[in-house]
Amino acid sequence: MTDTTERVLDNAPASAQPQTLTAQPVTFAKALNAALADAMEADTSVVMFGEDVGALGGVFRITDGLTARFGTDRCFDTPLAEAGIMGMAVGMAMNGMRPVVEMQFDAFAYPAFEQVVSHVAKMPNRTKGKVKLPIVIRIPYAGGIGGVEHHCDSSESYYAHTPGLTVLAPATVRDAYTMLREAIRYPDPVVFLEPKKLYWSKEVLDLAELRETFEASTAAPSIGRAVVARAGTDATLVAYGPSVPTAMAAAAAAAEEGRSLEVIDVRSIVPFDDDTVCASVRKTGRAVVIAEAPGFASVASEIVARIQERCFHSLAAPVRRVTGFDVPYPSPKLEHFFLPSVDRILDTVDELQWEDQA
Amino acid sequence: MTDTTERVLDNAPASAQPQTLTAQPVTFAKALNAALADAMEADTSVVMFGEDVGALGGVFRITDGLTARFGTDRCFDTPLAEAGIMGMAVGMAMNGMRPVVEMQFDAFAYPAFEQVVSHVAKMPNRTKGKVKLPIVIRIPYAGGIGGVEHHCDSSESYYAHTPGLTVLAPATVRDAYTMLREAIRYPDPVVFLEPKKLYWSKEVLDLAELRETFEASTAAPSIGRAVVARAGTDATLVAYGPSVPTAMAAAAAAAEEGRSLEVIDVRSIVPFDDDTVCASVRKTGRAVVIAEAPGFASVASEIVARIQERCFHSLAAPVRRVTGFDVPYPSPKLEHFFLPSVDRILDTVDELQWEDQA
Amino acid sequence: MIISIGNTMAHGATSPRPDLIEAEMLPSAVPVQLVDPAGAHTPHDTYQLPAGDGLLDAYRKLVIGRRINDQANALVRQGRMAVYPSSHGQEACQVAAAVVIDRQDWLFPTYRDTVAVITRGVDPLEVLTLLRGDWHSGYDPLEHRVATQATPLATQLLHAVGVAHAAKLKGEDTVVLALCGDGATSEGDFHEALNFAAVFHVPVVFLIQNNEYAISVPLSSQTVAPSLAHKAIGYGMPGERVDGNDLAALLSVLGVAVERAREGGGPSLVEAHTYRMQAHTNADDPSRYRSPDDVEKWIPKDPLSRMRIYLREVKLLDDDGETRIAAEAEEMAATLRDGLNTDPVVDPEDLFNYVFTEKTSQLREQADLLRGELSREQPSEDVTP
Amino acid sequence: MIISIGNTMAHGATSPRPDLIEAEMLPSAVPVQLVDPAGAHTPHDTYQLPAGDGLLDAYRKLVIGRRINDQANALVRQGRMAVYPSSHGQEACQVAAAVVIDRQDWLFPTYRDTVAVITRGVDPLEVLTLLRGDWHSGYDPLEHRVATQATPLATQLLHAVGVAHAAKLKGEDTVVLALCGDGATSEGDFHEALNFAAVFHVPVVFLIQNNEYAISVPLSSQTVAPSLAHKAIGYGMPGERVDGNDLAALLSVLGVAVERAREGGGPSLVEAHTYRMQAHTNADDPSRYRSPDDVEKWIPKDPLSRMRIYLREVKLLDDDGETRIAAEAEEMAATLRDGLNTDPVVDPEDLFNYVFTEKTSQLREQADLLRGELSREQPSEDVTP
Ligand SMILES: Cc1ncc(C[n+]2csc(CCOP(=O)(O)OP(=O)(O)O)c2C)c(N)n1
Ligand SMILES: Cc1ncc(C[n+]2csc(CCOP(=O)(O)OP(=O)(O)O)c2C)c(N)n1
Ligand SMILES: [Mg+2]
Ligand SMILES: [Mg+2]
Repeated sequence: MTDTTERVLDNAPASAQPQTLTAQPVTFAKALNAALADAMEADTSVVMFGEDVGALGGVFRITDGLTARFGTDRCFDTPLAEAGIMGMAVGMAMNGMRPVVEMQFDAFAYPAFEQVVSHVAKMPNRTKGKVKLPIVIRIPYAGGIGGVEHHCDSSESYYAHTPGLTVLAPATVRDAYTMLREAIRYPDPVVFLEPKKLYWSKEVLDLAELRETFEASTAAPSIGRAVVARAGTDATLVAYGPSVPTAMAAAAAAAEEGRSLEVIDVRSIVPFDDDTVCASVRKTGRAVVIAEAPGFASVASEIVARIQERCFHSLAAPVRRVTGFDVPYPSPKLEHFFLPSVDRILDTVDELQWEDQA
Repeated sequence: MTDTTERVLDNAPASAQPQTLTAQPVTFAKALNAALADAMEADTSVVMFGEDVGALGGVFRITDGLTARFGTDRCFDTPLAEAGIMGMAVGMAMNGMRPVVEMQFDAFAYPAFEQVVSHVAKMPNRTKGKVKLPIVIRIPYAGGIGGVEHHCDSSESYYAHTPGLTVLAPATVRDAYTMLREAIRYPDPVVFLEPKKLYWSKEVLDLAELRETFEASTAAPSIGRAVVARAGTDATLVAYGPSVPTAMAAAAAAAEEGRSLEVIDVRSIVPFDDDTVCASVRKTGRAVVIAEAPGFASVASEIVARIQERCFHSLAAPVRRVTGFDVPYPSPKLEHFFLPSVDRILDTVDELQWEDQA
Repeated sequence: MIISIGNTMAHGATSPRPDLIEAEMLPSAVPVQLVDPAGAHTPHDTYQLPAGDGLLDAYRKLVIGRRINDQANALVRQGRMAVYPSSHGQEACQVAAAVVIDRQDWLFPTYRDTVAVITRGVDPLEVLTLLRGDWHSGYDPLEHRVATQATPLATQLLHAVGVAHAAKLKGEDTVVLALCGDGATSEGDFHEALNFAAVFHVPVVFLIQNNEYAISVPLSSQTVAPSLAHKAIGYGMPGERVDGNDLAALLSVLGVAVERAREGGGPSLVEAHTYRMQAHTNADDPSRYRSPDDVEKWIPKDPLSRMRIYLREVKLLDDDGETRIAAEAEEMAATLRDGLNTDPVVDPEDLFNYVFTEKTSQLREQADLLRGELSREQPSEDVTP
Repeated sequence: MIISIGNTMAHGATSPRPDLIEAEMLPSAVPVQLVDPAGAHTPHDTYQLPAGDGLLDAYRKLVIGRRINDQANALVRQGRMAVYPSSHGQEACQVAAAVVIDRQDWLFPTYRDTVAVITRGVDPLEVLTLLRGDWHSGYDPLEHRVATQATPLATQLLHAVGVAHAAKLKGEDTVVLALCGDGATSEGDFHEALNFAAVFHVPVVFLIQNNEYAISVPLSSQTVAPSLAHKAIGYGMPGERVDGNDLAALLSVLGVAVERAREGGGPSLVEAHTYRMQAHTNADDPSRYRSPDDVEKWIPKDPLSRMRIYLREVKLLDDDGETRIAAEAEEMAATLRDGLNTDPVVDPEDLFNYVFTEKTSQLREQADLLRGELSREQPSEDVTP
């Protein structure tokens, strides 16, 4: 396989980027869009395809303008078939391209499950690394948007459980940009989970500067690295993707009540950053893991299991979870009962045995 | 929906069963075959279909003789398409049948994933119980048989994570019979995992007696109920399916070294029997969870998480896992390095901090 | 297309008259039409005009169907529904699908087939439960023999085959009419459903509403086949194409297909050529992918106007009749408005009530947790940031 | 089947000459044959016999292919391989698939296409790595432009389309030949692959080896289409059927299809009618589902014997030539025996080395665990009960 990094540095005329030059409010969606455009500009082997990603720019407009700018060879609509999209991506990657595919919603990636599990995840291993699959599978992810059935699933656990897949879930606008670019430059297949409800969240950012910083380095600083999103001392909230802002809000509310919560933004579900999570829990002695997916046999289960395996003697209370219930994702009028909420997190924190044991 | 139980009792002429009448060595495979035959005899709405289940009797011969005995309307081959099989099962269940389908191997159930997750699991909930789906999805499951790629996956975590699916994994010949019959009589969809490497294991049993006992009662005593497969006092081994015999062997070996291990056979992954597992761990204070699937975000993670949530103050050491590594299932020559082994279990038990802490 | 097709198809190398088999299964050269856009009857060799009273009744339903679409669109704009995929312009397909089948038959609709489901006789408010957002489906599929409206594309076609196969095994006199869009034909499940239907020789009529778009993707990016109906021969079933804005032709072609299925002639595939006149849903912005001109071309082909002209021409419809039908349509609109302007009462406990027949201990605990929260306080409206 | 097909297909209602388009895409009435089972040349309107030297060379490969099958079967019986899906009787398809493509082209084989992969020039022992059981694939797909042998049915057809589409975007002169079985045509991925190939107009030739069985399931339970090649028109590509035991016809029909693809004429579908003479794999018991009589009927149609007779008839082959070819086949058999009678050296650390380009900390820990175990003791042979 060609050296991507080199290619990236060779072909990136920064001036060609029709993009903001100073810090300004940028949405999560715009950051992803810019990341795609910059990646396609930097490396001609990057191609983007899926359902409605061309003229429409995707149902969430993440691919807006890419076809106009890069042509239909570089960003194009496919027939309506997810296994088809995924299988074609495998073949294109085998023949030197770096496909970025969009699954329209979580639940509509399921028809591609066999391709993802039996091929995308296994091909590099099967060929002892002779065939690499630098594919990025973008999935608008999770709920909280009032979507009808099948439009709000959280599917990270299926992918995280599958060896061979790198699974990322950004929670900030900055990470949306940087992590998507890392994912595209990465040599292995990445499932890139984009929290739908954060698409319209904003941060003040200079996208051009972000691009330059990213392109000046060859590292993948986010893959395998969690971050401390808020420092605290009394307990640790571990969250990722759509649950990070909820955790941050809970920490802010707890602070008003005099309790100092540390928030870890996992970002990279696979590989998982045990060090950052354990350092925090060893310090605080208490942890709550937060995720939107049903809790049973989930990524949240894994995080709980890992913490207790590794930080057992630091724990003052069992590690607790606030997750979606073990029920199908509810209809719009019911989803707020289902989603991890600030109150539910605070209740759970309250239960972490703060009093001396009898 | 009609009352199954009633139907079962109405139509079951016990004498019509061409089957063993006294206790004799019975294989796991034969017990499953007998369960299917008895269920089809007892309830004419039970139909069995899949790939090669007709004349061939299934690649593992679990459906041997069913077409000859019940005709091609009751047990039949389909075209080679797993989503097709699963989707057709949904429709047949909607129209009053109780389909039992065979997925030829774990990995070949993946093409049906969308049907399973988006329909089988959700239809009863979506219709507020107006449409029940009494479907049994039989999956020859897990490894240890020297199978080539794609023939040895352990897929229970995908299903267990999906709300709406009941997930069973028998480990004994007796349970193979009884649990399959329970599954077929159950009103909800069941993923029934048959450990491939146990197909040829034997127990001395009277199948006719088993049938009579089952048909005399309307209960589902295994669904949601774990069993203590071996009593012990020092630590608890929690296992299911193919890992149960390994756990039993480990407990036997430990006994020789003077350590008394209790073995819990989970049997029913969903619903999960917290009571039995927690009672054991509260008694022993130590636990190791054993499963063949890669450990990350798995059923094993869930069991660890649940135990530490519920038995935290009884635990003398962190709950540990012995699972498959987080790698694709290996080729035949390498699988014994991957599979949970007696030695690896005993090593892990040894690490459960038996000495006083410094 | 020859109407009666034998049960067993000759196979592979040994098929004696492949040309005959091909002639039986390939669709007609142009879509079947019986009433042209100007409202004139265009006679056809194979297909006859349906009887006048049936046609008039179907026209009545067409007018009501249009009103349902318009009213539902308005209710979405007013925020009374989460989403509405309109079938404006496709009402002839919707009505025909609902009326060509009998009470003992089944209908398998998609998210776009609200009008078909209501025309079939399901309570409109129960139908709109899904799109209003209070539950994933509001009616009893078994009572009405109407499946839940399917969102995952083409998946319902397999359910339709299953229902039909069960009916066949049980000796029921049941035909299943299964709907999908042009885009959905690209999915693997479409292929598997048609093949299963053909191999098991079950009474299913597959009706593709080819409205030329799958959200933004035009038919030309979906397939380069001569027509979607040309897929039928690859499964060994007859394929036919019909003007999807011609109610009379739809009733006739679908009627023949349903009749064939009922008589044991097996499945068939019908492609209806129509057009999605409005946005994919209210969330869509069609200006990004098609010009108003494209849409305008289809206005003269509207299914209502041509049928109205024809019926007036042949004196089946007069001013009185029109007034009566219009009133009925208004009544339906009022029902929708009244029903949807009332806030639905939802019970949070329902989250746990139907996942399994009996709650697991896990779900009991989770229900307790939620009940505890709710008893401590009214849930805040804005629980997520 | 007319050989040159334009890039753009007329669509739907407006297609001007559907009859012509249909004629272009429907397969010939009977499978193309150029040499009959008795070894006589049977002239054909459209397809010509390949040149003599090419035919002789292909025959040589046919004989070697048969020897590979026989030797591999023996090695399985001796326990030197985990499993072997024999292509005995299908060697003409195997050889034709490998020789009609050029070095810059790609082959996408299934588990049954070991002979095709070896014929393509991949090291036989590397090929058998998979079936011996020491790793999931033994050769470098990129070096040989031969994909890994696919087990999940029909999935590889989409990979083939992807490779072809990338080639097209990159302006490469590459044709992709993708293999699958008759059973695999029922899978959704088959449908999606053919449709993608047609819509993107990529240079893929799909070759179905219709050997009449999918394990135990006969073709008649798989499809009731007039032929599998009749599926092509539903995607808008030409379909053709060929005698799959006639090496000459295969070379000619596939040659035309590959040429069309190479010249920008897009994908096509070829169905080769052949027969699985042996069990599905060594693990199978065909007596449960077919009688020896059925198999016997195919013995006279053997691909080797007819080609041998023909080549001797036209004096391209004599005793000398036969001896030389037999010796070559024996040499191949010896290579297989020698290679497989040596136990492979496997490295347990390889479990962790290729999951990702760089080991995660999780995998490092797990590798450490295993390394620790192995350093403490030789792993017991019997680790599971
Ligand atoms: C499996 C799956 N993939 C994607 C979607 C998202 N989606 C909803 S409707 C639609 C377009 C469907 O087009 P078509 O089948 O032509 O039906 P139409 O909307 O035109 O009625 C898409 C892509 C889905 N619902 N299911
Ligand atoms: C998705 C999937 N389902 C099931 C299987 C199990 N299986 C292996 S080979 C086979 C039969 C395939 O038949 P066919 O496509 O005709 O190929 P042949 O074996 O005859 O060469 C089956 C069912 C599989 N490999 N993949
Ligand atoms: Mg459409
Ligand atoms: Mg076959």
